[in-house]
Amino acid sequence: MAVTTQDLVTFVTAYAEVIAANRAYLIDLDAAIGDADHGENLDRGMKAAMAELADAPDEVAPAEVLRRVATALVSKVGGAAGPLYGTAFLRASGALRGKPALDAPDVVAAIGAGLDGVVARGKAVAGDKTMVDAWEPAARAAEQAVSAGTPLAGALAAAADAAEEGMRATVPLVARKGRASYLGERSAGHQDPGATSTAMLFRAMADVAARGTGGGGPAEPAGQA
Amino acid sequence: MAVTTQDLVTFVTAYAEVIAANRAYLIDLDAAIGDADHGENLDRGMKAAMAELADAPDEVAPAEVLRRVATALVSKVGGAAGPLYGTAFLRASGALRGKPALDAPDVVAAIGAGLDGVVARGKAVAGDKTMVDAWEPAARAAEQAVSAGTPLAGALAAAADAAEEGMRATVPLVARKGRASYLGERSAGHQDPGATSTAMLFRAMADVAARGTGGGGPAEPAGQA
Amino acid sequence: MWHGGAEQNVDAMIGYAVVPRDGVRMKKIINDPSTVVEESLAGLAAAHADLLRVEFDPTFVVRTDAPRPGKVGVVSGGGSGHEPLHGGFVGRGMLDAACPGPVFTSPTPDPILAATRVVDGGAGVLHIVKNYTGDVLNFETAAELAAAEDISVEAVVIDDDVAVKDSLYTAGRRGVGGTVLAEKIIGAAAERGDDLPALATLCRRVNARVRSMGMALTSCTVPHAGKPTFELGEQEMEIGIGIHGEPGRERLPLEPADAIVERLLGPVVADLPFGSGDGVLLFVNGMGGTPLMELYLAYGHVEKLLAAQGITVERRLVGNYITSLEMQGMSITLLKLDEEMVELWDAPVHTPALRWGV
Amino acid sequence: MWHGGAEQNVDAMIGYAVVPRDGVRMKKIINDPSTVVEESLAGLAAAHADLLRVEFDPTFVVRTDAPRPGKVGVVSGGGSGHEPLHGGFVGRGMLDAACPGPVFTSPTPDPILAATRVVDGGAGVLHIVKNYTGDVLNFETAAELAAAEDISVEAVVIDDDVAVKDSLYTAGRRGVGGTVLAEKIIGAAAERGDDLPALATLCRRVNARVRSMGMALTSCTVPHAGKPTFELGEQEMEIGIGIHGEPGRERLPLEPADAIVERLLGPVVADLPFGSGDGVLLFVNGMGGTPLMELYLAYGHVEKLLAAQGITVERRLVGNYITSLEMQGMSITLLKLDEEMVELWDAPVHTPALRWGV
Ligand SMILES: Nc1ncnc2c1ncn2[C@@H]1O[C@H](COP(=O)(O)OP(=O)(O)O)[C@@H](O)[C@H]1O
Ligand SMILES: Nc1ncnc2c1ncn2[C@@H]1O[C@H](COP(=O)(O)OP(=O)(O)O)[C@@H](O)[C@H]1O
Ligand SMILES: [Mg+2]
Ligand SMILES: [Mg+2]
Ligand SMILES: [Mg+2]
Ligand SMILES: [Mg+2]
Repeated sequence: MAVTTQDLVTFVTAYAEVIAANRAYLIDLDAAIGDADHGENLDRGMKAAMAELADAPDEVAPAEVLRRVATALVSKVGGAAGPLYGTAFLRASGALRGKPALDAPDVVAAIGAGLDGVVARGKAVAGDKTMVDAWEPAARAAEQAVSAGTPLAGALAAAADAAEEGMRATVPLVARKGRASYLGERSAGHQDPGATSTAMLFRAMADVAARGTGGGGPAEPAGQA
Repeated sequence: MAVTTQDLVTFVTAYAEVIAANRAYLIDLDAAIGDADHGENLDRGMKAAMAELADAPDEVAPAEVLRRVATALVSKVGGAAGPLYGTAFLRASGALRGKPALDAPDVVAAIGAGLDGVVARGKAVAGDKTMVDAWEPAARAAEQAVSAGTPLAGALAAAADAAEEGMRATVPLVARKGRASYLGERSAGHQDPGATSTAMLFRAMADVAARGTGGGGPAEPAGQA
Repeated sequence: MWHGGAEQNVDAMIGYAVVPRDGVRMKKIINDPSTVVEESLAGLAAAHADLLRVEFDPTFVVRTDAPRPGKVGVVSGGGSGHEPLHGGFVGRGMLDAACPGPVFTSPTPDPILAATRVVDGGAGVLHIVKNYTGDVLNFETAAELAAAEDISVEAVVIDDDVAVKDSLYTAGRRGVGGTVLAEKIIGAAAERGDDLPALATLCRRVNARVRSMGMALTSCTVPHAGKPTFELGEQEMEIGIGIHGEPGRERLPLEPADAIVERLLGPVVADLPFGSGDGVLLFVNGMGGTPLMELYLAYGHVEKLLAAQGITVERRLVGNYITSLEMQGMSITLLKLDEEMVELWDAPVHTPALRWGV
Repeated sequence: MWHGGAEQNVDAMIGYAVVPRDGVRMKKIINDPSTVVEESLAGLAAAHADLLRVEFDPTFVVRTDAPRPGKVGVVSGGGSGHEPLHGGFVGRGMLDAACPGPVFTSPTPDPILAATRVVDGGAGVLHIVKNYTGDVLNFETAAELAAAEDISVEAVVIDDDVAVKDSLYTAGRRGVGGTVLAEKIIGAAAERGDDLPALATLCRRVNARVRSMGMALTSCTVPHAGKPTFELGEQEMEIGIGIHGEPGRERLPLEPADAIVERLLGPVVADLPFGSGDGVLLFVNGMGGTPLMELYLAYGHVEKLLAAQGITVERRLVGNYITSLEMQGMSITLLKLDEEMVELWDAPVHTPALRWGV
């Protein structure tokens, strides 16, 4: 059950849709402890990513899909999230270089590389109330599940659950990195916007994986009203 | 029943009190069709007038009382009302020059001189939605009453009634002079602040006249709870 | 018929203007409405002691080097709350003195007379007066008093606001944005040595060629009133306002910047009228609370509209220069330039609010 | 857990940022939140074509005479909404280029790299970066890319906001008012011919000697968000805010100006610390919607407080120079001067927002 270029495009598309749908929500989260732009920035970036992919020939490699997303994010998002997500996608792309399709360990490696990119650029550790608080448990859960032989869809579902748990766990934290850190104690009691958009990333991944196997046209949403 | 210097001081004091009590009300009226300062300006001016009178020796002439009020108004009020009321008091003072006490025709002459001063400076005519709309009927009523032999207290009561009627009649008018004229048609439906403060002036005069005869300490408010 | 009455105790009223009794404060960086003008002027004087000093009894702002022998003194003034107008325009190449009254209340004759005396260098004094009944009457009285002291005074009244329908029988148009341009141009002409009649003539010429119109997104709060002068809905704006927080000619639903600009520019251009081939000074002014991001955006659209009509913007000024306290909004002023006005506009000026060439 | 979801139609979302669907407009003179930055920059370019031009793909503001051979290029940038910072400081004696991102969002590396290339006159380029994660990361990437093209770049990070408790483990302090002073002083030093290492050293020295703190009376509305970033009661203020409309360290009841000033000045003075005998540049800055009347009033009180501590105000700047859209509020910045800094502050500057000596 290999992950194809088309699967990645489907995933990126799904993520762009989630971000567009939650643009205002992410702005609101950022307004509470930041500067009210996270949803706007990511939405602009994911729309640019979709434009980059629109003219991608079918035969591009999975790494190229992620590289294009990375380029779009780096050059269109700005702020803290632009370089962080941009680096994540770039490192993930690097981890997949030369692979025509991906197996579960490849996906785990890409996720791990993405996390490493975020940490390398942002220097945040778990508990700082940043997107790392969602990335790190998600990467760990995916890796453990795949190591334990869980199929990819299940592993990504576990990763998405872990990311959402990490996201919720940011609420009581006092921020030590990013704009929320300027608030000091007042940052506690609010959910981190970056951790939220990261949880959305993993949920989009899991949803696409759950919908079906690689290849073919746009996946049909499964189990929806 | 001559009007003495002390009566004039009592009248000025009463007017200062009315203005202080209605400061916010006059500001509100001016906010609607002007710049929200009429109450503040007159209150500042009448307080200054009271300070000018505080050290007036008992033997000053009535004309001197009004001259001091005029000086205080001219030098402390500013805006349109300062020069207009200032000129009114100055001209009234001029009309009384050399008189140790006033009879009813003197009071009528002073009121008429005051109105002439307002008109000379402001060039407004009745119906322009200004203080002239209260001054003019008041002066006319006082003059007619005194000519008809009405005692001063009654004449001033008639003047005050006429001023208040003139004041109310400004409501539907479209302003042609002063700041309210900038509003054009939108000035209709609001009572003119200057006509209101002029009506207060005549009511204060009538009240003081009604309280008693000349001479003696501060008049006791009559017929109050 | 009116609220309260003589029976209320006047003592209870004293101090009303100070901190309101219930402890309610305004969204302003001030201490006390009754001292806000003087405290602000003290700060101006402290910050710009090289250019000006402030006298307090009576209150006026004056150049440190006044009087300048042989130079006509240029004096303006009016209510406070329009900063930087007028105090921020005192200095080399602009005003010799400014007389700030209480907020939105024209000064009395005393400070105008005092300032006139101090800046008279023997060549007389020009009063630049915005057309408001209060300003005109108080400057008039001051000029009479100055004349009695043998100081030659000429007064020019600025009335550039096209929002006000003009008529022989009304108070006429207000003086607004054109005042800033007149003060700069006349200040420069005085600095180069023009005599009093020439300055008065030039100032009238500037006034004859300048037109303005303004709008508000929000009201403003006069400190001693303690609440907004008018209430404007979240989705409303006022078109045709002046600079005293007074309501305008019309209340309309909010519109995009381009539409707002067209509402203001149309009447301005039509009034003079400005036409193809004209070179103009375009002044896009904020009402005090409008950020530069918005003013430059508006500026760009005005310039485009003018270009389409063959009108060339030869000089420009963009910023909050003649304001209504913290009001959000803007005004557009056009001055039809000639060569002399361009030269005088470009001449060196060194004041707290405008500076170039020095 | 989050609102909406993938099942919503993305097409319905496109254009959300344009005029909100229910026709609700903001109290701003803008056309469309998605084009506000570009339209405003177009206006800036139109108004100041003698000083600068604006490139749009990618977006940056640059001096008309760039590159200047042999002169170090000075580049700054960051989110928009702080006008006149940074675009209004492009010109002679200050910035060679500015890179404005979307409102409150740091620019991406592309415009920073493009601006860096355009202003490099062979002597390298200094990046003046305000300390925000986004700004630092994007400037970092641009600098790496420039280095790969053999352009020497040095970056200096400004972090002068004492409201933020500093620590090794946090994002550190924000760059606020000190940035304006650094840009002026470094711009002058670059103009006189200082080389890149010298400029970087001087800029770090300025940063080491400058401290700031700010407060807000009102929130501001980010155009694409369409509503105020935070809700502040009628009788409340925020102390310790930055310049992105973010809430501050504390919410307090409104206070008189003198008390507000003391709240800001105390921590600023204590932090460096500034002390008796120091000569300082005092910068009283408005947050965008605060009128000069209030800023001068505050200035007067600050100067008095400093004098009482033996601190002399040798230079000053009063106005809205580094702002948060239309926010009402202020910040106080103190820079401990030395002779060289005074000389560089006084050096000629000609930009849209700061001009003297030219
Ligand atoms: N140093 C960091 N490491 C990891 N994530 C970070 C860091 N700084 C900020 N973030 C994340 O970025 C998010 C904010 O992104 P965004 O609002 O787009 O940028 P900005 O703060 O520049 O406005 C935060 O919610 C946080 O999750
Ligand atoms: N030309 C005029 N003639 C007579 N009264 C006038 C004239 N102009 C204005 N007024 C009166 O002055 C009042 C306003 O006074 P005030 O608010 O103190 O002055 P300002 O308009 O300068 O703020 C108006 O309500 C009107 O009655
Ligand atoms: Mg943000
Ligand atoms: Mg008034
Ligand atoms: Mg007034
Ligand atoms: Mg941001």
